[in-house]
Amino acid sequence: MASISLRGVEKRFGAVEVIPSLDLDIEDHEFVVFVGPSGCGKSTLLRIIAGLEPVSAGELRFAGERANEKSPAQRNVAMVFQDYALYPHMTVYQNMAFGLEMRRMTRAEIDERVRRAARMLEIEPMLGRHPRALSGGQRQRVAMGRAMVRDPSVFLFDEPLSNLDAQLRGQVRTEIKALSQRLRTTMIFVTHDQVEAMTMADRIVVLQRGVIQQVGTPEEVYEQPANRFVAGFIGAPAMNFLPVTQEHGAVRLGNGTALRVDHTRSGPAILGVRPEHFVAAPPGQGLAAELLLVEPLGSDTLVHFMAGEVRCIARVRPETRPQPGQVLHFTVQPDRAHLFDTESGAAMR
Amino acid sequence: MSTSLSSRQRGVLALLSVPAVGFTVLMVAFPVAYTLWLSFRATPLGHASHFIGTANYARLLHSADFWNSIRVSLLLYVLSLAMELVCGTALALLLFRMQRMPAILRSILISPFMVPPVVVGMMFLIILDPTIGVANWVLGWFGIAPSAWLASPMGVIPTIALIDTWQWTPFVALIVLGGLQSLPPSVYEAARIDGAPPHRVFWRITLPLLRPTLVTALILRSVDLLRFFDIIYVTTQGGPLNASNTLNIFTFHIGFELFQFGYASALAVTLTALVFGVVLALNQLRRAVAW
Amino acid sequence: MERDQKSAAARVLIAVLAIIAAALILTPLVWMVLSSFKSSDQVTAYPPSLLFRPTLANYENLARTTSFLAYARNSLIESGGATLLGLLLGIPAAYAASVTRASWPALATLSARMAPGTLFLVPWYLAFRDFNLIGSYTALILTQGVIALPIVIWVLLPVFDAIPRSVLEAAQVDGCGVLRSLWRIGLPLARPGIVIATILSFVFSWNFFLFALVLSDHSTKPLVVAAFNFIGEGSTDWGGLMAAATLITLPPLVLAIAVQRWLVAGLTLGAVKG
Amino acid sequence: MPSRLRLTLAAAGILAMPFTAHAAAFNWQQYKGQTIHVLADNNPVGHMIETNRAAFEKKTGIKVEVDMFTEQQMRQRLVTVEDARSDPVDVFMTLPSREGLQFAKAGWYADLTPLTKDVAPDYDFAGLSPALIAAGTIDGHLTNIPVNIEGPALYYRRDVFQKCGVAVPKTLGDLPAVAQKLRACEPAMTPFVSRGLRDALAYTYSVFFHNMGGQYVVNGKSGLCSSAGLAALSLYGNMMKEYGPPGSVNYTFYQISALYRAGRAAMAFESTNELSNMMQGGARLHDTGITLLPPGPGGSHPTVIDWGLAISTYSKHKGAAWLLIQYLSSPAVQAANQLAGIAAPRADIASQPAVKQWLAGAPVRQEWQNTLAEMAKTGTSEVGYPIAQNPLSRQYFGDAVDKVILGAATPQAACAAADTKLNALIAGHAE
Repeated sequence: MASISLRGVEKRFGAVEVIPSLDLDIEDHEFVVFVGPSGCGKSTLLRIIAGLEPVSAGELRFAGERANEKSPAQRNVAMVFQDYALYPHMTVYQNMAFGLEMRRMTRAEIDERVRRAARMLEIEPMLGRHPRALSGGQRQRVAMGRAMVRDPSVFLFDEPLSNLDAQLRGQVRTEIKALSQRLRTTMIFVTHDQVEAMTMADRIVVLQRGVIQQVGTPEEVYEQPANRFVAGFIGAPAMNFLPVTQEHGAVRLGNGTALRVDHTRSGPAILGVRPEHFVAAPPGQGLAAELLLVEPLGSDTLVHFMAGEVRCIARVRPETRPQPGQVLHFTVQPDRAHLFDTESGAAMR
Repeated sequence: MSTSLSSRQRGVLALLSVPAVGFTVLMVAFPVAYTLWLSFRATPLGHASHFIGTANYARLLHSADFWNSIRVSLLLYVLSLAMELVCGTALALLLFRMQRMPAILRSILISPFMVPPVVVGMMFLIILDPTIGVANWVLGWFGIAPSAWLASPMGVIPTIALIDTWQWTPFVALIVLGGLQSLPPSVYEAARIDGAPPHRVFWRITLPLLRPTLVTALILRSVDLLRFFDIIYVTTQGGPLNASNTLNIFTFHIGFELFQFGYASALAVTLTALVFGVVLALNQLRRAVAW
Repeated sequence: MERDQKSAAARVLIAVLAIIAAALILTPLVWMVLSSFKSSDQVTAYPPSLLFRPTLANYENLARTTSFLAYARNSLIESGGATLLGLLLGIPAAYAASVTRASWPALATLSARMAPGTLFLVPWYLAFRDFNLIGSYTALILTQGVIALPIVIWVLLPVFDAIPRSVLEAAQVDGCGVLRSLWRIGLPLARPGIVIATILSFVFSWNFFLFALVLSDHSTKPLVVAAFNFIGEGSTDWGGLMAAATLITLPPLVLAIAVQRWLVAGLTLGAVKG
Repeated sequence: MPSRLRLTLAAAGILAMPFTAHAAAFNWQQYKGQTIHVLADNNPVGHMIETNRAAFEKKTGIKVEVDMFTEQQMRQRLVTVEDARSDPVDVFMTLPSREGLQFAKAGWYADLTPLTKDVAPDYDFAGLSPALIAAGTIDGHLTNIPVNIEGPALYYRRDVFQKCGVAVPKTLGDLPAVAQKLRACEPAMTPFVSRGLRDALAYTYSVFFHNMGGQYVVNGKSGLCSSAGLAALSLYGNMMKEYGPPGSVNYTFYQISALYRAGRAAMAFESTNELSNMMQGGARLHDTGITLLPPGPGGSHPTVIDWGLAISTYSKHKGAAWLLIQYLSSPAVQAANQLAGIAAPRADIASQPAVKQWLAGAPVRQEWQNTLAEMAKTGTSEVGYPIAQNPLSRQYFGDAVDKVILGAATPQAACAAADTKLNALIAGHAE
């Protein structure tokens, strides 16, 4: 129902520039996740889209129409806040009905919508309660319900899962994803958790210091990170970064070890290897790694070792039952290795 | 947070303050300007006043009575304020803890400030009379020697501070109670689960969270205490020997007993400036403790 | 087990503290009320007469010689009007000051309480005379409103501050403008604070006599000014004064009792913070 | 005001009827329909106005509204209104001994001289105390009409004096010795009490000062520290310090009357106005004697002052206002006042039958009346310095007295400090 486009959007708080200048297009029905470390401007960006935060410069368009001056209500957005921001003095029903009331909807229609949403979210029995009588998860649902009943053109989520325990978080994540597929509304979701981003997003927008680092599908940002920041931020455990010198078809580590990788040029670079892209090699070949720490995860095992000055993590098959102190040898999958410019951090292709 | 408002919202919010500020300015500007004007003039009673420059201010700066009144005002201010804040917070906690106390009892516990201050003064004049007062009579049961209370130059300020504390502790308590009731109970619960003993919860959690409310109490009491008047006016009129002659009492004497309106205006302006300065400083505190 | 003992001990301690506090607070009040049932010579008798034959003479005298009800009505109109005025102007101002974090409006309204009350007497008298308002309820409500307004604002500031911003933003997203958020969200959430502000500003203007002293006339004189009728050379009527004081104290007390139920704790914000 | 007193007053109102009946020639109704506002001090005189209001309204068709306040409040309201040259006050009570010169200089008093020519035949203007009329005439203008006389008198306990075998002191110098004996014989009792509150004590201190032979202004200089002045200061200070109640430095009529009424003081030097207050409850009615303060080296100069009724310069109802003043100061009303303990500033009142009967009701009343008569004859209304800044002069020497009472300074030092300020004040250097 609404595509959103940002052109040259800037945001300053006094002298502090939070968002320098930003362009972004979000398609109708798209589920977009803004991700980045805290303080990267992702929440500010969301609040700009919501209309809670005026822009310092630039233009904001909803469905092609300039929206800078529009209030949140006029933009027809709904938002789920990090702390849910339920109205404490209203019952669940009243909380959900409030926004509709503001739109002068008839009682009957309000009732119908509230009940429908409550049914969908399985919070019907709680309609008469006040927020203080609800558990965290229930409050979260009410917050979603409050957003849903409005039938908004854009759904905004500001880290809505951060107050939930891990198990519940996974469950709600799935629910939101399912909801988005059912409602087919544009959704923007802000999180600092890259797992949430990866699992839910149609497209991920990675932000750092107010600047978009990369926009792409989860696969794209994972497999083809645009720069060292994205590469390091997406994926857990994080990508390993090793300073190397490029030679033809190989890179040489500081200690002289040479590793074969594709796409090399010449000169210094940063080699980026995800833990799962280390490949066990026969003794004497590749990188000799004396294990410092072994973390069995069940499905696979993480091993920590030093490669020169850099601490690395590799993912190995659990059957190998590595032990600390043991020396393993690794090479990297040549086609999965990433090379980044030492200065700019940009991916070298 | 303030920068997050749109210009339209800012406009509406600014409009919300306009009636209050406008009303105050309308009411206060003329009297203050008038007093300021008068403070530079000599005002022979019943005759036209004339400009005398800063002579009234020079006079107060050279007046021992003025400096004495500043000292007395500040002493009384600090003493009363400290007692009222401590007792008021304690009373508020008590009321807060005893939620099920009947409304009537709660109301009576906060009622001293509902008694007109002049009556309070008259009442304590008799209760604290060294010879026929109940206070010494009761203290006598416990073998405590009679005290001169309001009649001792040394004791008068503490005594007045005590009376004022009796009257205004409930006021502070009520404000603090309001603050306590808007604190999230989950914080206490969290702290209790963390195993903090009650007094630690108070010092580490409750009190810091109460700071904005305490600053409100502080400011509201400060403006009144620095202008201390009623009880002294009724009981000692500034005596004995000027020992309770606060700046406001002194100003009143000059103005409405001696009818020296020019000089009294200079004193009133000075007192206003003093209160204003203290309030500005306390307001910085308000900003500093906002959470 | 140990925990139970501990909390029992704490409860006893609190009860003891409560009793001491109550005794300290109540003693002078009891003295006042008892004195109102004594004759003047009994009030100042020594040793104090604890056992005495109570007399209603002071109250009868009050009813007979003073237009007590008329003064009470004046006080109600003036303090009630001033409180309403204070709430009407003060609530929006406090809300705005809290949301914008700009404190100068709050400071500005406090200015009337920074100056000694006597500073206002002559200028106000001159001004109200020019508007032909001396002795009018209007003049008294306006001047007492100056007293009530800053109390409302300053009591409500921290209360509004305690409302999470996100709740107000949620209302904004739901389609509320500033005014409607104030009305639908701010007001209900600040209710305990508003109750307290109401009590405080009512009591303040109820007991403030200085402005009424020169601005009221015969027909608009409030109770507290009338109370001075009991004090004077050769005529200090201690019993009458205490009876008047008791009666003057009653209306604010009744108000406080009446609004207590709106003061219930933990009403609201706990649910949304943290 | 005790209800008994009010009843007496009402009865007196009826008594007063015959006096006014044959005054038909004078047109009391000439200002019918007007309303006048009276600003009154809350003391027996003020109450007297209130009591007589209804009868006056009926007689004249003038509506009277009385606003009564404590003295300081009254002055606060008055000065606000007068300073604004405003007219909500037509008639106000005034203390000529304190503020007469000051208010006259400010031009707040309307001149009553022409009005006194137009009176009812039975008014007897000449019967009003000539001394008070003279004192109230400033620069040829009659500023007020006296409606009472009063002064500090020595209330003492006959029974205690008898028990302790002491007599009323013959001279001021005997006072400490008498107090000493009373202390020895009745240790639980305060031997002597008088005013100690700085701004109130001029009234009582002036009698000590004058009786010692002091004069406030001698040849344009302050006489506070003359040898007579120092003697007065020492005596007053020491009496209060040694024989007064603890805390006497704050004492004014509130505490003094309460203390005496409660039977806790053997002697109280306080206003004659306090009679009904001191007698309230009846405990003191039959064991109290009243007399003047004993004479000193300078003779006997009791303080005698009056409350007067004045018309505001800015009043728009001067005619009606004068009718009220005339009525309240008429022989008939003043005779009635006397029965309520308000001493009339008319010498011949005491000879009226109703007054005689009242005086015979209790010995203390007759003594009170005698004391007042003596005051009227020999008294002076010089309470503090006879200058426009009289109120400030009272503060200055009040300070000195308090220092002595508290032992904070020797009489010499306390006096010297006050004298410097007083001389400056007399010279007009201070505003």
